[in-house]
Amino acid sequence: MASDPQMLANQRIVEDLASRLRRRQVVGSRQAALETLLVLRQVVSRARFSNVDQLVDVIRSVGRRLVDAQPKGRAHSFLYEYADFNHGSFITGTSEHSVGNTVRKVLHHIREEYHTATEGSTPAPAPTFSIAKFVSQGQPRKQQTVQKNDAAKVPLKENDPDDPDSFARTLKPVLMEAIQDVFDELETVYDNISKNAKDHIHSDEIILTLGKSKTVESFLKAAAHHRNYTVIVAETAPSFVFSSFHDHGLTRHFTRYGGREMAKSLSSAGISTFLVPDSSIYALMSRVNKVILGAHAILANGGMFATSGALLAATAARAYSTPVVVCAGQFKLTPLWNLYHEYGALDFGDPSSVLGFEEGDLVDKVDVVNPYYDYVQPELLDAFITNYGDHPPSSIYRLLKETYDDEDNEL
Amino acid sequence: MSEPSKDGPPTPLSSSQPSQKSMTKAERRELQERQRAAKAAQKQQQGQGQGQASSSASSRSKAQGAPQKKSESGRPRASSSAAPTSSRDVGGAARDGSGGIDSEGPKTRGLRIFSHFGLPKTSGHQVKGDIHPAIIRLGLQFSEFKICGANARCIAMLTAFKTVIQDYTTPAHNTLSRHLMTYLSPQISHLVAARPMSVTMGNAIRQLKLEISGSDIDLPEQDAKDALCHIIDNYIRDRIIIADEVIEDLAVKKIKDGDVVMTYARSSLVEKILIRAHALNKRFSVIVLDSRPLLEGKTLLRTLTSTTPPISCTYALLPALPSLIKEVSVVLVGAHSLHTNGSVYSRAGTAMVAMLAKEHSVPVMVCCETYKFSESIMLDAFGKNELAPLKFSPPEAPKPHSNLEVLDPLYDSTPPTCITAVVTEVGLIPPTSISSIPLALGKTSL
Amino acid sequence: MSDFEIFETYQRLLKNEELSTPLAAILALTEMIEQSRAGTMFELVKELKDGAEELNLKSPNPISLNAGCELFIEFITLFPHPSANFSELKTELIRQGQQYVVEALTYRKKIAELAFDFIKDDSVILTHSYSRVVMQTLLMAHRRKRISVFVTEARPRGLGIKTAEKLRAVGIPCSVVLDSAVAYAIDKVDFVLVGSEAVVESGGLINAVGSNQIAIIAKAANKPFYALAESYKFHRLFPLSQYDLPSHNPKLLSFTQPRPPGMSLKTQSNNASEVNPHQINQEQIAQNNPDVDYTRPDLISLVFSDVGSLTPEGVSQYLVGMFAG
Amino acid sequence: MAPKSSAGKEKLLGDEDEVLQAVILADSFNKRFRPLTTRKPRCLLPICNAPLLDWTFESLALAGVQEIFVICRSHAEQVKSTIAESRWSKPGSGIKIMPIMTAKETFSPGDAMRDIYTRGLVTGDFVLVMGDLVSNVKINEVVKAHKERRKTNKDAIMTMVVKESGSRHRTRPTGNSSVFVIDSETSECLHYEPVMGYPPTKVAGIPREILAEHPEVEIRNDLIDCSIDICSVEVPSLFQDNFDYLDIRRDFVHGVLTSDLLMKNIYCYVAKEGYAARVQDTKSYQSISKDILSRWTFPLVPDNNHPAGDVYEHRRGNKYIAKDGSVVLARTSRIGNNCLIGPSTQVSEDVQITSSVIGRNCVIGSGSIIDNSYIFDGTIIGAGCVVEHSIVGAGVEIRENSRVGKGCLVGDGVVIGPEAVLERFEKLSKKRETGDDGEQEDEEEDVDSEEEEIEANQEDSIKAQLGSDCNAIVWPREAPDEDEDEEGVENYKNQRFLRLGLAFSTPSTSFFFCATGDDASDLEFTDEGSLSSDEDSDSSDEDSDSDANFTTLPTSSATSLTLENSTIVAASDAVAESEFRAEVEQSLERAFAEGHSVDNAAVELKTLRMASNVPLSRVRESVVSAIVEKIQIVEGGGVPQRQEIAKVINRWGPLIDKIGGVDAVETVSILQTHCATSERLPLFAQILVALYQADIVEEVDMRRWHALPSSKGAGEEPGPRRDGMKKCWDVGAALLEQLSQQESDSDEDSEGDDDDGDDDEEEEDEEEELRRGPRRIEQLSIIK
Repeated sequence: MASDPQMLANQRIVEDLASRLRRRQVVGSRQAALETLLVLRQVVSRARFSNVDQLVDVIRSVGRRLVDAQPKGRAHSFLYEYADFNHGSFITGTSEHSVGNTVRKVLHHIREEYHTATEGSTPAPAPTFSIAKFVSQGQPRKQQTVQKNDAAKVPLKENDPDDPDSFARTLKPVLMEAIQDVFDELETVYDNISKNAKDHIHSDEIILTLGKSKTVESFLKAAAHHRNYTVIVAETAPSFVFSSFHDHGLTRHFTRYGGREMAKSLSSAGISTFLVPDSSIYALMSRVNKVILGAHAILANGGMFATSGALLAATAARAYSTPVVVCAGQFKLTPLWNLYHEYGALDFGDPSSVLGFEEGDLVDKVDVVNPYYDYVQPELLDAFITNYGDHPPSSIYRLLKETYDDEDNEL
Repeated sequence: MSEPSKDGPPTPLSSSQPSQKSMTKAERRELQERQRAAKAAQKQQQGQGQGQASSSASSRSKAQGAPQKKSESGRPRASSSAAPTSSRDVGGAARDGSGGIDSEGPKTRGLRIFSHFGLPKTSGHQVKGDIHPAIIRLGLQFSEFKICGANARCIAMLTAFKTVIQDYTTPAHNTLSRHLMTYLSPQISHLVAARPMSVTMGNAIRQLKLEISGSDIDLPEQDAKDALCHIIDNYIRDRIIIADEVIEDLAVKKIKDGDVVMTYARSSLVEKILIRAHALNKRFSVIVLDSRPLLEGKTLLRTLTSTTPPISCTYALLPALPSLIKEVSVVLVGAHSLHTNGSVYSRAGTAMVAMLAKEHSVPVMVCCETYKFSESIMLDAFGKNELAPLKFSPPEAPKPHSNLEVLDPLYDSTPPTCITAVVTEVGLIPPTSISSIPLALGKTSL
Repeated sequence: MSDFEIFETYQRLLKNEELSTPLAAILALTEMIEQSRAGTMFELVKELKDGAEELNLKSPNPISLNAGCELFIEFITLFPHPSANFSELKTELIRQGQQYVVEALTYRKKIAELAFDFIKDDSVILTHSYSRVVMQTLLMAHRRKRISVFVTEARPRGLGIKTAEKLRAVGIPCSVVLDSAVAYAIDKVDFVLVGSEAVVESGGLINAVGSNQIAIIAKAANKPFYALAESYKFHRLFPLSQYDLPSHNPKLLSFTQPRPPGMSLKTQSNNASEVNPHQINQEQIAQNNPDVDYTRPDLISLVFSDVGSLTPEGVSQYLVGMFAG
Repeated sequence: MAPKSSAGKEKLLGDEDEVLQAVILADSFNKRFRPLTTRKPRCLLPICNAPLLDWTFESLALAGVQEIFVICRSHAEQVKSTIAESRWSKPGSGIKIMPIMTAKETFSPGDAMRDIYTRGLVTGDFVLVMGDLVSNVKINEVVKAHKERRKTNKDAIMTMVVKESGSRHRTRPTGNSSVFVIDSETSECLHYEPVMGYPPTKVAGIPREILAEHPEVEIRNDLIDCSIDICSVEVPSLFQDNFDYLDIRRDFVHGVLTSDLLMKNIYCYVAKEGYAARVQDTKSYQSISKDILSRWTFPLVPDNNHPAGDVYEHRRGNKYIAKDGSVVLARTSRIGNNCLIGPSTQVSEDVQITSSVIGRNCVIGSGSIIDNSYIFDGTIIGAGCVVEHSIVGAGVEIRENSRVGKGCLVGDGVVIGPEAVLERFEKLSKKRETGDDGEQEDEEEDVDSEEEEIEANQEDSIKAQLGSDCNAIVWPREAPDEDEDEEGVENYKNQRFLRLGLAFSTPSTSFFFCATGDDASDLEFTDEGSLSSDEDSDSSDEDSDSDANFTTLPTSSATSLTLENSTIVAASDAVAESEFRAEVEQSLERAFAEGHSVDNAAVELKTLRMASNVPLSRVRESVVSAIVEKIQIVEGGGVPQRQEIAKVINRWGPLIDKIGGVDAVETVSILQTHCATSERLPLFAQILVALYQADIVEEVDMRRWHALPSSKGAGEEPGPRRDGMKKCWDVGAALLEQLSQQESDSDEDSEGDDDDGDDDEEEEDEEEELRRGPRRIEQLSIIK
């Protein structure tokens, strides 16, 4: 297999992305998603398969490799035998969840395309019916699930021995389209999120936001076209902000206080902006009408990972019962739970942005903690504004079911 | 509360002004100034060609023109502080300026909300009336944040007053008990101009007034002065020094082996408590949380780690709090002042620490001498707050311009619900019952 | 069919440690089908319903058992039956039933696998009463992680002690907590893990009495509260309150009238046996108290089931899918 | 690789137009890690459970390097094979790694560089790092900067990456740090001064010209030298040209900066972001492990991007536990903060592990205590053992109830105990079975011979301590003799500062600036001396406390102008100087004895001067004095004496001018000062005459000399010395009298005039140490 130059090529590009993920050279969930998609596209275009399962396996293996690149993405290996029953339970301080999500999404699309393609061509085999299935039919989108499972069981017409590639040939163009769709979604995500910003922000409102989230940024700017309002930006130390993605993060300039970047860009867009230190969030909250946050990943229970500081803001907001709104593209939907319900991310950065390396004597005596993300429980959130409509935290679960296939939750 | 800065060089000029009225006056001044600045900005509207910089610049000159006119004095400054100060004024003016830019609605309103924070203090502000050199020095130390923290400021002030009193001579046809206060008031207002008065100072001053007015007319002047100084000494000793010791004893009892103590920023009192606990070889570790603008935590960190053996410390910025709170066994924080409704006015950020601690049912102990009690109700820290001077905002932070304003509030108020106990020299008490302590109300004479 | 005694069958089946009540019920029903002489689907379903009813009446705590019956009967009614001869259909149904039970026996393992990830090394777990699936989960966790367990005594039946003994046997550090001491212990606990009698449509949980208060305490201390439930315990039921449970009857928590001392001890009230009217003994209390209570969904962090780890919303979605769908 | 794929790669990688090359010197060229490195090259020692080399690779990969040459010498085969097996040689690693086996007789980085040159490995600017680098600095940005600079200035041959750290940073090599003098604007490195723990470097000398030429300089003692150098192609060739360059810093950099011939400049890049440090000794091994565990190297941390590819779970308090679930932690075991536990390691009951690293497949017996120690793979530690501040090699077995004291190094495969007791700083290695001699690589012969000799002199007394079934040999506490004469960093005493187990801020690097060279300074000197002597008793704990009393060299960021001045005033390195004197004398001795030609002697002196950076005047001093001393004092003086003098002067006089730069005036004053104190005082006149006759000294010079105030002994405190000076001066006066009588008055005047003219420029050089200070300060204050 590996001898095949195509495979080798695939392996290489996958490895390349993997190592760049591991080195944190791919920056921002969207960026990661895009790159993953690029890789998948090439993989699919090169892959040789004679039935859908082979293809799925190829893609899964790629996905697994990429997710593995971020070690925290995986839990103990011996669980995987149950993957298909396992509706996702691992979390993760993985640097980028969007990688896994993208793969899942693509898999989902591929299956759909496959089914539409095979509609009629292969008579849907008689549905075997058992109580177990009956139970699991409780899930939405059962029809596909059923068919697919069977498809998996009965040997497919396509893989006929004399011309194994025929299947691939017929299916590939469709698949490419499918991937392209995902691509387009990512391309347009910001616009779609901000398209009805004006319905969420009203004149004279005071909005509090944290750090630098591209999504929130575009959202607020969009709102500014129709509304006159004020934004308070908390600096959110020491959050990283990668203001340039050039040569794939190799040169990454980060400022230690994301909020500053945000404030600059918002004010330059003509929004009256106040930059405040994190410490003053509580003091100012009593005057804030709405807290708008970006998400790093939206979790299956409707909670989310967001830049550290989000939890403080959200809790403070609750103290003044100020609504908390989250702007995030659906590629951030992650069919995973926050294990341990523990402190937000298990992802900790380097201390240098908290306590300078040059503070020589302190460095040796003091432990420095610098988490990237907070875990924000669903109870603290009021709404998610996504590129496909607005959702309450409670319906995220269903959303996930619709977006991904259950057996992909564990790649 | 905050007398806006009408600045010039610290060259003694003579136009005294009672502190009592300063409040209202301050506001009137600001109002005028805002209108002036707004006009300036509108002028900019016409000649919009050249960008923000010039606009804010000129509006700055206007804004500062105002105070100058009021206080006829040149502009040379203590060069050290000049740079930050002036640029800060830009902010101040620009804030109003942008108010002008679109006079209709939100921005002006958004701005007006914060306007009462008052223009930030500029250092080396103008001296009105004959101010005692000791006070002038103190004023500088205050405005430069050389002396910072409720206790430190109060003690510094009282000691300064001692010298003032000693150097004071009652004019003819006047009695010390009557005149001394009128002599002190400009001194006080000078300090207030340097930096808004802390509750502690207020209380101390009230006591002092009481004593002065109460001082015996027949007493020979020198004796009377000595008496006052003695009283001041006692005040410092009883209400602060001793009080602190008592509080240390009480608080240390609550730190047990294996505890993880979390504190925020730096309170002199908390620092002492931790050191003491360490001296009693309690095996505990400390988590120091910190945040801009002042980043006082690092100072604390140094003190704690310079002990032998160093106290094991963890250092993190405020946003990391959720990751740490789980393992904390007690939160110790200091306070700036304590209010009738039990809310604690303290370094900005304290409220959130307390809030999250409550979430995770971690006890929160506020260490605070009774003389920090203020007989007012504080609902949120928004109404009454103070801004850190711009010199504390790091170089890489964006410079304020018409749309962007940088606010560094110094305080916030923690609602009583988030506070488990207040450790005072009269014992551990729930925050709400502070008002029932006679000592706090200053019922007892010094 | 009168010769077939479903309840006995049920009892017999329950002898098997592994078999939980819903499964036992399902098996019982399958046997019933074998016995049944019903000629049409309609009759069959009718018989089964009766059988279920009988079980329901005879067994002390029918809730989970109902869940089983409900599932099976619903399944049968929904079962697509081409008008082939009926006996074939019956055998098919029987096969289905038995097959499912066999399959269902693996569910605990799956659930344990799921829950395993949520148990971090060195964690302290509070569990309530005795539950097979909880046991299995803990045992599995113990193999890889250092866990310690608090078990509530779970009056009146005191099953907590059984749990404690079993855990000690395999060397899991474990201590029994009075039901009344949960609030005291909760701060030491990392999360709560309970089994279930049934999971209802609201996403709420029905479990041995005490679960509710534990959940409330956990919420107050904001510790996660996890419930483990095999999917056959999903029960189409929407209790509005504790007293809306089928298990509730007016006798529970009734106030015994204080009688003037002089009056004769002979009354047919439930404390007949007692010598001194004012003395109260355990079983008397037990009788006067419920066996199960209902835990509101908003108190539950997650429900682990063989179909995945679900939010309470998720559970109700399944139920709706099954019965309303 | 398939062309298509490479295309795809291009797209993804977004490569820079040219490939970025790196050269790794994978050999330590020293023995600091013996005996751990007897059977394994240092670069393969694990740190945080991954071979150093892998960390280095990853660091480079992080910086976008695409082609790496690994220069390996000792155990080259091992290195080669490991690289071959590593994931780096798999497709998709995106990096090309080529091991280069260099000759066995490559004994220094310098040689390695020459080798690079001869092989012509590098094509363009390349990154030069050591095989023990751990870094997350974005080197590619440094390279950019370097290239930019090259565009304008062809002579910018090298950029050194240095990392700002406190002067007391744990990661700062105590015994082997350096002072950088950097131009604030251009960040050109103007001067480099190595700093040693022993003999303790007390003063840093900065050539005055630097301050003259550069308005603003930073003199920094707070920089960690990451030894990441961006070199341009010339660099290797430079090594080729100067055969005597051994160390890259002490010789090459120093050489390039000081040499007046090759006009090259070297720049510094003070890394603000990122982390970089070298595991160059056991001490930095410890501190870097700590830095890794406390995530300074992020994203290069065990739980995210572990070079060996293991997956670790990161827990609060920076505890890293292998994640594959193979680790067995007994319930009662206590893992402290900053610990790393490798896969399938077992930790039994009641074990306490604090800030240590445990390798793979280790077993820690119940009740043992592991503190600040680093235990490699597959080691078994019995019950009730105590291991502190030590490094324990792979496959070691420490039987129960043994105790390993601070700073011990236990080589691979050693077995000690039970009840073994290791003193502090003990070094053990495994007895060699006769069997493995065969597969010993030949290049290790020296090693083996050394081992043998060590084995030979094992006292049984020690062996007794090591427990019954011990297979170890104990290395001598005092370094073998040959190390003694290793001057510089490698000397044994200095090594002690580079050892694990020392409290990290030893006062050895304490500096002070003598205020304008008065006696106070000497006081300080002795003071320092006493200190360093008390260090000789390895009392690490005391050290840490005692350092309070010493001022460390301030960083120029904090340095006020006056301080900088005082630095220059301090510009005389007592130690180096005395050493140098001694050497000059020796070499001259030889020259005299073996009757070298003057030229040869001169060459020898030149090189000496190059080696230890001393001003020309020093050399002259020593030469003159040496020659003077050479002259035998003939009883009764008179003719025979004069002949004697003439003989010596004629034979050796020319040497004075051959040592580089003729400066007769100085010669005379030196002669004077020398005679003033030596018993050859009476000979002064005659020697002077002899010099005059040998045309080494012209009359003019003598006049100039005579005109000097200092010659009169001005500024000398009264005493024999002063009297001597005076005498000489009088003699000189007399001499001049005679000469002048033979001269016409007119031209004398004229000369007199231009003398005065010249005086001003030359005075600088002629000034004595003591008078320098104030004068320079003036000068500097003018500049500022």
